[in-house]
Amino acid sequence: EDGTIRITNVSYDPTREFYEAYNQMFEEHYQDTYGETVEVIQSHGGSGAQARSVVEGCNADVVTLALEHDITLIQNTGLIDAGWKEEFSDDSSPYTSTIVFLVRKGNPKQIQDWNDLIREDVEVITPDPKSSGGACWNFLAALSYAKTVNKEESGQQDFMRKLYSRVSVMDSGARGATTTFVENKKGDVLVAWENEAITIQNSYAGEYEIINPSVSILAQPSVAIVDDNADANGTQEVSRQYLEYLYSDEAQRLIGTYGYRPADAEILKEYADKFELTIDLWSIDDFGGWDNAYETYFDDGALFDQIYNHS
Amino acid sequence: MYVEMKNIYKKYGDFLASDNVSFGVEKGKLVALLGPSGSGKTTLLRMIAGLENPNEGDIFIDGKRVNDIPASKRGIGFVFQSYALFRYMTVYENVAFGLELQKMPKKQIKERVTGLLSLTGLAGMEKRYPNQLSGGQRQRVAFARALAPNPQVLLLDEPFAAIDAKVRTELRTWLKEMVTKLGITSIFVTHDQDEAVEVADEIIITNHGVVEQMGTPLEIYKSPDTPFVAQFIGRSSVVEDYDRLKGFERIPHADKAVIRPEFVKISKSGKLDQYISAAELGTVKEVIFKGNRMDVVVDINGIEVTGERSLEKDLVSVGETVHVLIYRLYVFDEEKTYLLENKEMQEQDVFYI
Amino acid sequence: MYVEMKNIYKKYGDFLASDNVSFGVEKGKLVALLGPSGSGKTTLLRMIAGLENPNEGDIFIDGKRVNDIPASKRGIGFVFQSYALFRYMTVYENVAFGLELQKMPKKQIKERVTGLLSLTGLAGMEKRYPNQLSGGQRQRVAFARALAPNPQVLLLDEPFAAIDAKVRTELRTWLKEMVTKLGITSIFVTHDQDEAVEVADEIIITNHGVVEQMGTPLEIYKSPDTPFVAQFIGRSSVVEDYDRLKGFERIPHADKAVIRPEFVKISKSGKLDQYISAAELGTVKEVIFKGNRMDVVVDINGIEVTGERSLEKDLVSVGETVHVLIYRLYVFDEEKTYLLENKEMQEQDVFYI
Amino acid sequence: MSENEKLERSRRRTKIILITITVLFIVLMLVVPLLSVIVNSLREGFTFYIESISTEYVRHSLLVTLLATGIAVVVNTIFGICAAWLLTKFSFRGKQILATLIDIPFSISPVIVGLAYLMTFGRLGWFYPVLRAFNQHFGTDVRIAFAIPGVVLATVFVTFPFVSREIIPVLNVQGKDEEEAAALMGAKGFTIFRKITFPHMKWGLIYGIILCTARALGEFGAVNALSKTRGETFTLPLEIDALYMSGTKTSITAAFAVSSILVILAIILLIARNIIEHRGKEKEPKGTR
Amino acid sequence: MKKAKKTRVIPGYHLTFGIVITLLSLIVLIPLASVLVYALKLSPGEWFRLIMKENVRNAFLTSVGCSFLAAVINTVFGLILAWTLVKYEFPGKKLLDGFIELPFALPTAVAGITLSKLFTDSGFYGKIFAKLGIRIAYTKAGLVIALIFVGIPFVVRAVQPVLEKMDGQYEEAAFMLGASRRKTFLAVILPELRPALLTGFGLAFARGIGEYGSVIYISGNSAKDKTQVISYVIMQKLGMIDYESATAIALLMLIISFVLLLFINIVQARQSARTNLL
Ligand SMILES: Nc1ncnc2c1ncn2[C@@H]1O[C@H](COP(=O)(O)OP(=O)(O)OP(=O)(O)O)[C@@H](O)[C@H]1O
Ligand SMILES: Nc1ncnc2c1ncn2[C@@H]1O[C@H](COP(=O)(O)OP(=O)(O)OP(=O)(O)O)[C@@H](O)[C@H]1O
Ligand SMILES: [Mg+2]
Ligand SMILES: [Mg+2]
Ligand SMILES: O=S(=O)([O-])[O-]
Repeated sequence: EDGTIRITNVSYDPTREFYEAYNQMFEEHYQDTYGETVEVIQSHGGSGAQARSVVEGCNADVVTLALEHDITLIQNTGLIDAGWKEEFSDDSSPYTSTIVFLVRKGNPKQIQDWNDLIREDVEVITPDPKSSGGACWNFLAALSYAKTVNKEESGQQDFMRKLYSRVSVMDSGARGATTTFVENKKGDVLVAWENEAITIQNSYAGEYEIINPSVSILAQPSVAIVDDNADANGTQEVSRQYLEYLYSDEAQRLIGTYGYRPADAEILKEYADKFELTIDLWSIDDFGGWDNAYETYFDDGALFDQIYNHS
Repeated sequence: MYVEMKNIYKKYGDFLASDNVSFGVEKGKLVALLGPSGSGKTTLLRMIAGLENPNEGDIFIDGKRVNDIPASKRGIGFVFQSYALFRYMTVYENVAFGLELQKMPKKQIKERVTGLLSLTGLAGMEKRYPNQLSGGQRQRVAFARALAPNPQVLLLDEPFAAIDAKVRTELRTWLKEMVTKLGITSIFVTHDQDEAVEVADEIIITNHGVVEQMGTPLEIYKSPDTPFVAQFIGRSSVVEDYDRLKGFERIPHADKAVIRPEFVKISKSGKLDQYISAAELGTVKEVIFKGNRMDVVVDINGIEVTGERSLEKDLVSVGETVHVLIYRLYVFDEEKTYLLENKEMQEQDVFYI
Repeated sequence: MYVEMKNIYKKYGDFLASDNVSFGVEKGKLVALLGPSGSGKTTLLRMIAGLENPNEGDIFIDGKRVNDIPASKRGIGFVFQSYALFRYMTVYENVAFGLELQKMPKKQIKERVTGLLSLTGLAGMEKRYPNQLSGGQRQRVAFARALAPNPQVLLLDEPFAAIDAKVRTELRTWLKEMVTKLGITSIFVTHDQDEAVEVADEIIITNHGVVEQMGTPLEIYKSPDTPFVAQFIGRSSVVEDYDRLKGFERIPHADKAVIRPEFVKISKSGKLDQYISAAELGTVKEVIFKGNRMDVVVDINGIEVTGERSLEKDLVSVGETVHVLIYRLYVFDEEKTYLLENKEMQEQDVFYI
Repeated sequence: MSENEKLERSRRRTKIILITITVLFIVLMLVVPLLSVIVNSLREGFTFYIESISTEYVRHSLLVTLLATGIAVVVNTIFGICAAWLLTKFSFRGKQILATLIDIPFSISPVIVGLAYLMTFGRLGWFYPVLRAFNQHFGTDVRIAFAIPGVVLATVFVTFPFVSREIIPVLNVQGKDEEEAAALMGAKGFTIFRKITFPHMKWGLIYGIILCTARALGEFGAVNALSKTRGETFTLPLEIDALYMSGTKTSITAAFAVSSILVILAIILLIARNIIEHRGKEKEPKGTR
Repeated sequence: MKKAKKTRVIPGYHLTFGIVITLLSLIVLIPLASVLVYALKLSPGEWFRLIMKENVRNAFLTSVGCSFLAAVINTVFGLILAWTLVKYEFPGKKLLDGFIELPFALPTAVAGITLSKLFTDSGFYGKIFAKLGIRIAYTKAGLVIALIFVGIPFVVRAVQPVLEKMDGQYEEAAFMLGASRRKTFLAVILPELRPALLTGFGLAFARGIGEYGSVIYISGNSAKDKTQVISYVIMQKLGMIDYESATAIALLMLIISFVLLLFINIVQARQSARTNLL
């Protein structure tokens, strides 16, 4: 009515601070470029739950979720046109992250790598992959390590079983796990997203340390336009601009500032002091893509259930 | 007939609470509905008021069939057993309520309410709330409230049940006077026969949803139509082999007799100067002081009979032999009652000074 | 004295509910506590039971001071006004409750309960719950329950208040028989004088926390000690200028007289054959049918007097002139009552057939 | 020592034990969590406290909360009064079942409430096509799920029986004599309600409204499923959740600060409830009717 | 003879009936029916399979078990609280009484967060328990505590009015028959309170089974430790857009709620039929 264009970005929990900043940047950019006012309305939550809310009618113009799989789910209901992954660069993944460890100041339990996590005296905090999309990355990161050090499948499973038997609290989401570790002071090590770990480290200055494992996974959050909604709202173009602009240099730097790894390799290098670039990062393709990974590991009765319930 | 019920049936589920009830009440009469608990008295009253609908049958008020007229339009005043005074209104507001609904001008309302309150002896209590009144006063407010809109018919459901014995007696007299003075057709429910007998012009006796008898108190007292009425009304002892008593013969199929204390005269042996031949000899079994009289229980050849004796007379004592004269008794079979007079007594009644 | 209260004071806050009360009850007697509402009857009963403690004074049972013995150890049976039957227990369980507490063997309990239930006419109702009983039956269960542990004293608080008029009369007789049969010392509360007079061996009359009089019903009836008792007991009309009546002279300071219906004889004009000189002429103002008698209200020179007339006598009608003979009346000043006999009557009492 | 004294002593002992248990339970289980919210909210100082409760988000979500609460109170009051009238003044077949149905929201998981609304009004719900047709036909953009109406509906659902639950027992005890008496005199429905019934249920109604308000202010689970956009459809509890989930040290304190608004509102309401109840009981005409 | 037509004396039957049914349908019944309809698309066999999955079954056992335990504890404490608040006078009573509804008013999430903070090993209470070697947060014990928190008002508020109205004569009657106070309580008072206790218990139990916000923070949601509650599992399923499982579980929960409420209602009706005439 007032000439303001409103778009809704449905995202997942650990991107709150980033998108708060990015939206402002974008709104200014759009104003400057086209002289029109855009207001971005933001929504956060567990990645899966956020995907579901879009399926159920949440009027999202764009989604920026933790997993490609979550976007595929929306695509399956017809809201997003096929081929979204190719719509933007880098598989529509403007930023990436990985899984690292957060330990208390001075690293009292001397945790250096994944194999320290299966020690009897270590309490691990990591969220439940069955309810949190983000936590699936944690699982896959550990599995990457297991596959690296263990060629035998039984050995890999054994490692995973031991690891998850060390988990003392398994929260429903990444944020819950963080709170448990940070606020409630539970556990010795938090298996966390790199950006999350960086945020905590900055926010609780001097209280926590980040430990980079030797092997981890390349977490590729994906973005897409929810075509049906955007069409209906007449915001297809703004939405495109919104996601496109994520790849701009300013935005990529902003991404770096907020602890995500910029997709732009050059800009990523500017943040070499922040991100350990030598970690051996596996990718989802090493696990046969999301759908395959999901079925093999996270479905009811699949690997996770087997190792966890009997660990 | 001013209020009339014709062949009324009322069912609650499977239970027949009124079973072909018909009766009529004349204009200006005060009628009691008397019967044991659960006999359907309240049900009848509520149907007249329109608070309940009969399953079958017609109700007439002033010659007009009112079955389809809603309760509020029947022009009936109703005094509820528990008074149902409006708790959050003062006495004045309670009485004025019906008048306000009629959109009567304030001034007129005030006049009428004040008049009614002084009529009912409640002057000066206008501002009180019901809970600041005694039971008797509440009853009168309920009465004034029911009267305020000038109803043609007044219905009262056990108006005295919740009141002290002492106050009750006063209120009864008061009610009777009031209703007579106003000439309003009234029906009240009671299960207390003293109350019915004392207050009502006519009594309707109900039992198991049926009207057993209707008549003046005296009629009902003196000639009960049905065995139920004979036993229900008055203080009665039931005697089986009444034909063993002097002067009474057995009536076929009538196996039981009712003897009321006032049918019995007990005299100290030798003091009875008439009807000696009609009198029995009995032994005093018990003498019970009843405040204003003595009840004397006498055993006559194994038949126990109770009579009354004035306090002014000589005391009889337990074990003493006395003369017992039974004037009459009721006998009844399944359906009917018969009044039997003592045959041994002469035609002429006993002579009293 | 089996139960004795000596100089009992009981305060509720500032309110003196018992004011120097002393009385004694002999073993085996059935005593009524009679008085208006709020006169402290319940309070006295509850103190005897131990449910309340007096502020001052001693309570003795069987010669032993029981003030410091808790209620449950006093060996007293208590029948509550609303019975307080245990709703969630059957009749059997209710009655057995006290016995089980005494750890009586099951078999004995069964015997005793069965015995009590058949004594109270409740055989066959063992399995029912209280709400499946009629009011009278409930009363009897309460009674059986109180009797079960073989108490030496039985206290009953308005045992009949909640019961139908008809049933009440039966139950009174029943209670009296039962208590007499068992020889148990009993005290019951009532505010109904008929009840007290009919049932009790002795009556204690309370008013404003004070015992006004104690005595047999006859004593209390015939010689009320205090003005309160004179007015409270019997059906009494109060007359102010009693000295205008033939045969009665004014007593200094005694401004009021009480005339009871049984003090009054009403005869059709000319039918009175004795004491003509002692009788007044009056006009019948009202004739009220009372079931077993007529109440006749007569106006004697502006003084209204009520008398009774048997149904067997000729009817008198309103407006008729009748002879009224007043045998006696009570007069009273602030503190005392005096019985005045009609002086015009001869020494010898009226002669009745 | 006499037996009476012994008895009195043991009675006093029981009393002390029970009072101790009660005080401990209420303090430890209810008061301490409450205080802990307050203490946590002040962890970063008072200035921070004021700052965190005066953000645009908080202000907006407070408005949404108040709107949802207001509507819930109005709807549930109307419903509560009607239900109480229906259930206490009339007898009809199926009354017991109706009474049971009214209580259902008490015992249903908020998660299921959210699910139920989504399956009705959400894109997958059967009502969605109807809504879409409506919108197309009238050119409107009416939304229920993920919009304010959904938030309001969910709030109404979870507080649904609160008012009726409070007034039904009151009216049950009162019976229907007074209404019958008034109806018999020709009073119309609204007059009867206003003059006769309302004074009886006034205190119960106020009490019910207060409880309903308290519960509506705090509803999280059901609304959470239907409200996804911060600053738009968020209620205070969702805003608290959002702050808590922001995961910085200060945002958690901010979450507690915002919670403290609700806590303070709740305390005010509960105190009001007590005062009102107390007054109500005092003013209530005592004695038998 | 004319047939009677049904008229009601007190006005407003049709109006209130209409409003009640409309609102009830719109707000409660139709949405719940949607779940029902969706769930009924599943064949009984499929439904059974879904609700018998190990994690679902475990969550059910946890929810029902912990709620039951919490409801039992609440019943005991609720009785004590109600008793004290009704029968005794002591300073601060009114204030404490006001706190009973706090769990209604506090957002469940806030309650959950606060409780979990208090009961972790480093929390205000958790520290004390940790010294004793007892873990509360992230165990079933924590879950039960959260459920006690949300359930206590149901019991207290159900019992309080009954106690207030209860005729002291029952106690006195038992006392006169020689009963000790304990015996009086057990044999006479408790049966009187039973319906109210049952209502309170039932509501607390039902509420507990469905509780979400206040338990998920303190329970730890571990499938291994079986601290996942059933609402958590529904959310899990929903998070994976597994509507079949979610509605299958929801249906079961709806049935449980219904059965519980119905059970309470029937017992109440039976009790009152047996007793209300006195
Ligand atoms: N609403 C009702 N539903 C079912 N049965 C009813 C209803 N109202 C009355 N009854 C039954 O109908 C019968 C007659 O009831 P009614 O109230 O008319 O008796 P009553 O003569 O007034 O008795 P009471 O002297 O005890 O007041 C009783 O058996 C009663 O149980
Ligand atoms: N617990 C109490 N606290 C204060 N006053 C009381 C208490 N119990 C009784 N009273 C007062 O003491 C007086 C006597 O009461 P009590 O119950 O003994 O009277 P009563 O003779 O049994 O009356 P009723 O016939 O109405 O039962 C009354 O005025 C009453 O108000
Ligand atoms: Mg009746
Ligand atoms: Mg009393
Ligand atoms: O955003 S999460 O899916 O990791 O909760």
